[in-house]
Amino acid sequence: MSKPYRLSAGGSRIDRNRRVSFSFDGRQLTGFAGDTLASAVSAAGQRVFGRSFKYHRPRGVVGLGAEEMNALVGVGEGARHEPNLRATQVEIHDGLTAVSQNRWPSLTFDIGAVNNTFSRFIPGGFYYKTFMWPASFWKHVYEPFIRRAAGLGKAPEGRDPDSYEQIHVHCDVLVVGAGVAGLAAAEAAAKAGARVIIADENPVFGGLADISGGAIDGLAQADWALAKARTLASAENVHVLNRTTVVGHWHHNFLMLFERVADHDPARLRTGAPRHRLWKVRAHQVILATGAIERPIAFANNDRPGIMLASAARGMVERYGVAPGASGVLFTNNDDAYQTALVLKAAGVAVRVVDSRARADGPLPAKAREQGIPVDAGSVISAVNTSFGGLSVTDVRIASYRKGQGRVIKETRAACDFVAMSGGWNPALHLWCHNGGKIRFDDQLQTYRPDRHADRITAVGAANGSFTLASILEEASAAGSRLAGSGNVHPVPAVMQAGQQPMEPIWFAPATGKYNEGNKHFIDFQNDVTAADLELAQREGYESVEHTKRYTTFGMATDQGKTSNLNGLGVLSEATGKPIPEIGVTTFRPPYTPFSFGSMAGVLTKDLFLPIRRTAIFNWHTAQGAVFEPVGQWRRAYTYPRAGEDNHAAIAREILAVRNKVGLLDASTLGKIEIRGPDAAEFLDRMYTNVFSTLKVGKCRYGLMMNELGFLTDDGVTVRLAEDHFLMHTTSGGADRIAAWLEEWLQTEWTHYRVFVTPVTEQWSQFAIAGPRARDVLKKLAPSFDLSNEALPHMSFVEGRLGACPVRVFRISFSGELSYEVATPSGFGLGLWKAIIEAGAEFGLEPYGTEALHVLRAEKGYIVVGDETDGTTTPVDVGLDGLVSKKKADFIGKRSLEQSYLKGPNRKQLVGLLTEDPGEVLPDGAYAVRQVKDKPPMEMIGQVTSSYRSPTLGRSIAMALIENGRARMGETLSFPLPGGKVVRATITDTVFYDKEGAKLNV
Amino acid sequence: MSELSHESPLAGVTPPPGLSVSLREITDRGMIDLRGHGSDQAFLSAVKGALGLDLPLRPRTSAGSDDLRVLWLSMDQWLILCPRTKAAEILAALRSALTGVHSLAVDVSDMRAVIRIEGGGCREVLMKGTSLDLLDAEYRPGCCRRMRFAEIAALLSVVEDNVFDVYVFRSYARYAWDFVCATAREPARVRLFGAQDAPA
Amino acid sequence: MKPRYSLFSLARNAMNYHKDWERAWRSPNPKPEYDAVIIGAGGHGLASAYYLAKNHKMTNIAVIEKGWLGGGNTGRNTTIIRSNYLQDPSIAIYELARSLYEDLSQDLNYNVMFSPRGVLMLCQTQHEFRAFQRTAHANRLAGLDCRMVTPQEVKEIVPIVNDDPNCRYPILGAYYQPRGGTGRHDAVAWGYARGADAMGVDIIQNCEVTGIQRDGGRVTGIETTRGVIRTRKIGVVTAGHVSTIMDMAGVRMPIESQCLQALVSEPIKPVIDCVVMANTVHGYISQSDKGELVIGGGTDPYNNYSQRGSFPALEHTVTALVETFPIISRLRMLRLWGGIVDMTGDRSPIISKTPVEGLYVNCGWGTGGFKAIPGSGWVFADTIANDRPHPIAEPFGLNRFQEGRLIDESVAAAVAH
Amino acid sequence: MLVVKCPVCGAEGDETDFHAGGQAHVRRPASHDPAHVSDEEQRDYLFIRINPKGLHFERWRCDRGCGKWFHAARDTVTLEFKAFYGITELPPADVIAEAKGQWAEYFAKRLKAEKQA
Ligand SMILES: Cc1cc2nc3c(=O)[nH]c(=O)nc-3n(C[C@H](O)[C@H](O)[C@H](O)COP(=O)(O)OP(=O)(O)OC[C@H]3O[C@@H](n4cnc5c(N)ncnc54)[C@H](O)[C@@H]3O)c2cc1C
Ligand SMILES: NC(=O)c1ccc[n+]([C@@H]2O[C@H](COP(=O)([O-])OP(=O)(O)OC[C@H]3O[C@@H](n4cnc5c(N)ncnc54)[C@H](O)[C@@H]3O)[C@@H](O)[C@H]2O)c1
Ligand SMILES: Cc1cc2nc3c(=O)[nH]c(=O)nc-3n(C[C@H](O)[C@H](O)[C@H](O)COP(=O)(O)O)c2cc1C
Ligand SMILES: [Zn+2]
Repeated sequence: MSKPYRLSAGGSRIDRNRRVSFSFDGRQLTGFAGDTLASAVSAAGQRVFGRSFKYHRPRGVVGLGAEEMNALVGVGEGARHEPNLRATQVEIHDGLTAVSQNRWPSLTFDIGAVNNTFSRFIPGGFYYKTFMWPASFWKHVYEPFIRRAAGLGKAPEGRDPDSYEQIHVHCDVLVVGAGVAGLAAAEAAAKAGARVIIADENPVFGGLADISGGAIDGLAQADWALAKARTLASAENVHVLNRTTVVGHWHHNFLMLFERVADHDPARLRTGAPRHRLWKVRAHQVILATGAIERPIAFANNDRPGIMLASAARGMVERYGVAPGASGVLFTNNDDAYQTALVLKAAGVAVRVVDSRARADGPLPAKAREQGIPVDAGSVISAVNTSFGGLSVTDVRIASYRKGQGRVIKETRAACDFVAMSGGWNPALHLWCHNGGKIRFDDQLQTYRPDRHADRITAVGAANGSFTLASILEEASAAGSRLAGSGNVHPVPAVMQAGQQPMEPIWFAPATGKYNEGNKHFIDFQNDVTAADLELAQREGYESVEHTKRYTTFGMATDQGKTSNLNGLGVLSEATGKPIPEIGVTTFRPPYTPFSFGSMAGVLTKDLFLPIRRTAIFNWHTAQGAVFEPVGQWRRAYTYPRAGEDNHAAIAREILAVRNKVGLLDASTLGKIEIRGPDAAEFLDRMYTNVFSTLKVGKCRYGLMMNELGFLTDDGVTVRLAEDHFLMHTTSGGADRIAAWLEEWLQTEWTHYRVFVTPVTEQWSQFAIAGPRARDVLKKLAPSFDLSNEALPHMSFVEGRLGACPVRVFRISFSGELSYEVATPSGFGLGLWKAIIEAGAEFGLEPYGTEALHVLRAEKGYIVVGDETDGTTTPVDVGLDGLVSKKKADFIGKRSLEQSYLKGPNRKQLVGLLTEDPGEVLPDGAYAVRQVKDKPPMEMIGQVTSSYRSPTLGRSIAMALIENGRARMGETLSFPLPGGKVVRATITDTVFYDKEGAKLNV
Repeated sequence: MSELSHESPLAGVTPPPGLSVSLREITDRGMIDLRGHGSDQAFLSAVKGALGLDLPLRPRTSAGSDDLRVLWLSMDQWLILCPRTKAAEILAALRSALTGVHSLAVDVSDMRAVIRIEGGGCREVLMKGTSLDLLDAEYRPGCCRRMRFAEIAALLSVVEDNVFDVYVFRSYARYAWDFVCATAREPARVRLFGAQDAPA
Repeated sequence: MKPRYSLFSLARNAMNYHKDWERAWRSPNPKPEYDAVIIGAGGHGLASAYYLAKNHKMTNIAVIEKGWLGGGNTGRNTTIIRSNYLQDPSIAIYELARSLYEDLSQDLNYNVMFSPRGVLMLCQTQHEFRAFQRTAHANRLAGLDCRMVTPQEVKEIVPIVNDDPNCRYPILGAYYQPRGGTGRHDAVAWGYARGADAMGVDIIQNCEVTGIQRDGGRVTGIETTRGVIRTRKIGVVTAGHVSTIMDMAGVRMPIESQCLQALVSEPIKPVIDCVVMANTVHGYISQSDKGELVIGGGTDPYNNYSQRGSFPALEHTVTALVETFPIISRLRMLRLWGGIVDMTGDRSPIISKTPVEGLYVNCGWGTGGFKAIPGSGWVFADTIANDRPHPIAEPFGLNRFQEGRLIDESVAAAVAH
Repeated sequence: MLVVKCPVCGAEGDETDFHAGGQAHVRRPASHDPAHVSDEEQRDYLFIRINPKGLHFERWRCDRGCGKWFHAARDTVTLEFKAFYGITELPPADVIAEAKGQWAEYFAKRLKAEKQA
């Protein structure tokens, strides 16, 4: 059934001396270096590349490049598999493995093809009308079936072994597309001195130059293009990028370029080159020279394998030396496509032309006739016949046609094994429209062209609807010079090209049979949307083109309607009697063609995915086998289990060490901010809820911060270093936020305050030495200052040295024990840390982690912002009314505390909880209910905010926010847990340990 | 405590083989964060008295010599670079000169890591992490500016034509280092503009 | 009454090459006066009209739409449906909506493809884990069918998830609502439109409201690009454009309009059979019945009416998802788009009477209102018909901003999609 | 992807190097008259925002440059910036002249107040 189609000569892209072996669906094949998968497989005589989305019809290659919608394949194996690639863009290399998609069990025999038989019952939008009974069947029967049938290719298996990256570049002029228009524009811009980037999605520059005839400056178009590509590549101010698709255009001339660095070259990939690179380009000016895309013609069964675009047929022959078949019919409505007939003829392939125009007598048709090519003007293809299963074309019917004619009158049969079609050309407007460019309908070209754009972007060449070489080169050169800021227009090269007669649109070719019923005129091939589907959507009231699109899925396939959009509008126009511009267009959205998620992640995966912040002690923690906990971007030691110990045991041990001996905590992550200026104290009075202007030099004070809504956002200890100088501590998570917050108020509201703020968090390593023996440990380190309770009482501060190490010591406590926080410049951090460990050994010092810290503070009833508070909690709610100044006229959040709901009745208030069973630990977040019922719903009156097993007290403790909690001391609450268990707990004070604070002042 | 060991943020970290640029940590740099108003003559002359040089007032510039360089950070903020051993002395001099002048000077020598990147192509390597146009003439030696680098904040200083220092907060040092190592791999080398092979 | 859709009607029409299908909705000209007018034919507006007609027998009403019905955020969202919110008022409205979704196809005789495939909200930090635990307790006591699941169960439900315990944000567990899921967004709008139209509601497309007429403190009509329409009840349901409409009535709103984007991959065979939300890293993902991965993230941080967003927010999302589902690295983005979402000060919706008599507003659904459509329409219709807030709507009144009675869901570390 | 330009230090760059800070010219009532702020005033301050389709005035911070806050005038439909100006300043007169609706009212009131003062 298949025969080889490689021609004995020709093929500008291939190197016949370099054979390449690859496989397709397990079949070993050889092609030549330079072949695409499409050309190499076609050369081997294979027509069918895949099955369509809905009807599972066999499909072959239609296009030449990015517009391909049928021949989608999966390439590579296992974790390197990539689905849905266009065979027309896959460059073959030795060892490449490709598979067809959406077929089972095989390409030629596919069970899903029954859908085609039933296609009459499943028109556009059918699923909205059925699959509703019984209701549960949707989830369990219908939907799984639909999902399995849909979906095209398969996902890879496993983690991607390849790498990706990104780069930012700025340029004066970005030229998109390196056809003759792009090359001419880039050259003119470069000559004018601009920094130019020119990118093209293809491996080779030149666009369609090589298959478009004509000459420039006495050279064949392709040779001219090659010469220009060389000049540009060697220029100092130009960067050329091939295999690079400009995928999107965003505000302010930001564009994204998707470079396939090594897909085509496994050897390069093996060296470690990134597979893809995403270029983020900020261009002062953009020149769109993206060319045009040929459109198919809607005739019955126009989707059969072997039916392709005229440009694709001639590209096959000229670029790859592959004949699309043994004999073909060219169906056109324009002169340009006659070049395909001429090329085929020259390659020895029999061809005849069917032209829907009443007359075809321009120079190209004339030449065709001269060459003996039969031309049927005023005709259309009215039927396509195939071999069994629709796998290949056997013949077509040709019917006479007059413009607007709805049904077939006279037919003849023509044997052929392929069809080339051309319904005219559509400028590639995608990038023009991504960012709001306006377009207008051109009656002569019967297509949309660029109109106005708010950004600095200009379309030239075929992208601008200019199809003659003279006009392309003229506007491209002019744009290049002008946009590079040069007054001199670069000389426009001289051209030679055959003239062309105007095309005539044909949106729907009448077919054999009554009213064309049952015939499929495909508009969107990949999604199996036919002209009848579009008409049905209209009849059912889905009139807006956007409704039609969504109801039928027309234009929503992986080609995003590159070949179908305009044909669809043509059909809609004929169905409604409205001119095309009144139909409207759907929105063009990025990307131009799909690009990899891997490239969007770039190198930011694995260890580089979101930074991890490390304290100076990080490696020590790791070496000790610490379990880590993420706190913001920090990794903090959670606990240090010893051999044979689980986390619980380790945490209990650490807590008891602090309570009975001494512990050491890496608290370096705490935010630290220096604040200085004559108005510093007053400024702090505004930022904190409590008063700081009364703080004595050398003393520390705990402060609360609210946001303007009156909710707690941060807390910490601030020390007054001098009359006009403070050092503020914030929570670890709040450090950057609070520093920015202070700056913001200074810069935007209280601009008259003379205050400077400098965050110094990372300058300091800071450790808490806590426990009854803390002073002993410090003493051993030879402090340069007096450590006695009198000289350095609770909530005071001293600066000096521990041995040789410069330190700041804060006598503050978050554990309720005698405690010093010692800060030293981070470079000394590890040294000091080790010294403390060493000095502490004889006192039983143990490092403790964040979980022990949390239990210790809970035993003391200290809140953690973010645990006891949740963004809707006020200082009053957590019982810290005492820290909300009544005297200060204004501070942040003060006014909101007056809002009725915030001071209303029934606020949830922070209380302690003791479970009836001391061994029972309430789950975090458990809710108390007003009344326990057999089943939900039950009315909730508050929730547990922190809950721990306290090794100190030998029982569980918890804190909770409970409706009117403070008025309910002694009341017992019920917490219904999953599985029906109800835990009962009694409301108490929040301080469970050392209520008098005796341990602090020793 | 016996002796005073000081450890830099990237102590023990070495660049992997096969990089297209050379990479090292600079560890002996003292840094002082200075705040004051660029419009305050008293401030400016006090600083000049203490440092012996004029603060750079133009955005994104620096002043001074190898030994003592001041980087502009904002209209009211500078970063003074000096040998680490001199930082305390300079800070003391500054503070005493600035007595009575609204200002804030803090020793931040241990707050940041400094990564030096040098060699042809180092601009391209950096441009994989920042959206700044490092090919612009502004980025000549002496220029400095804050930037977003990969996912973090950084300070960039152009030392010589192909020599850049990247300052990042200490806790991010490893991340920044690893990021540069990932983007500076030889097989990923990019050379922007200039002669290339023609896309044949 | 319209002919019903069924397998039988499909077969019968197939015989005739589908030439005889009825229109799903009419394309009427506006009448000079209606008993009530809904502005905005998104899901919420259409559902409101449907329930006004169905539950309150108000059929002389119109829905006015400046473009094509369903073309706003209803036509561009990632279709996540769930009700496992933290705060009581939120649970009430979202669960009402979710339960209505269960039978919506049958009620509307239009397959909206409600697919309760389960919603999995990953816990990737201890903090998030604790927050979801709290939500789980609250939801259980409110009667929702939700539960915490272990990392092993996560792996069973979504085999492609990155279960490396040493990855940057290892999965510590997840909060799971098995009867959450997705729906076919367009079909929800179309089904309500068809249902409302069948009861006589006029849906007037391509008709932009340009003014609101008042007589003293009450509304008397609207001005549109197709003329003046008299009415004494107006429901404003215009999402991202609510500020502009309410300005016309002199009511200032606690709303900012921002761009939220979403994207789809190329279609592939099924790989993920539930909705996964990874809030720590700001990404969520599901797979549509057609096979595309549907992906969304956070909003751009500034006001925007252009339906086109910037790239960083999306890129951040995709990076996070590549890390969470490594196999997607080699899949490709097919299309991205933006919608203009209406963000309130506390990120919860507004369903409210207003200081102007006869003027009602339903907005502020922001990044998460698709799931609420049936419930919101239900209670808003009731509010309009009876001129007093439906009990479920009551907490969502405008007065809450004055009283400080915010409904802040962000406290549960959950985002509101 | 907006290009933002800081009027303080002149740095120009990607929106990711800046921080968007919401509507400009929001007056904090408590700073002026802490004792007499009505519930409505407080609500307006905290929640009510001018949300125009068209010319808008907003706050930005030069996050990765000089760290300063500043003002910008931007069209929310075209996303074009019309002006950048200081954090304590009013927009240039020609931009004020383009303001519509609530913004026009706001500037009219403010200019009048400034004239009287
Ligand atoms: C990208 C994205 C993802 C989302 N993901 C989810 C999700 O997963 N789950 C979820 O629950 N929600 C999600 N949402 C939110 C959800 O889409 C919205 O909350 C919901 O669709 C809002 O519906 P609506 O009917 O209020 O508004 P819309 O659907 O926007 O309808 C408002 C209508 O008002 C019309 N209108 C505006 N001005 C006028 C005028 N002057 N005259 C007449 N008509 C006018 C508009 O044209 C529009 O049709 C997402 C949103 C977006 C943008
Ligand atoms: N007379 C006609 O009807 C007619 C019709 C079609 C083509 N032509 C011929 O077509 C050519 C038109 O020249 P041209 O330069 O305007 O167009 P072109 O089609 O030759 O070149 C455009 C190039 O841009 C590339 N491209 C498109 N979108 C891109 C993107 N987003 N990113 C990267 N690359 C992208 C294309 O792959 C192509 O290589 C001439 O050679 C002309 O003779 C003539
Ligand atoms: C859940 C969902 C799935 C989608 N799937 C596809 C798709 O498969 N192909 C496609 O082209 N667009 C798809 N879209 C995007 C739409 O084409 C469109 O971009 C979106 O509805 C916004 O409209 P607009 O781009 O016209 O502004 C999908 C949208 C949604 C909400
Ligand atoms: Zn600046």
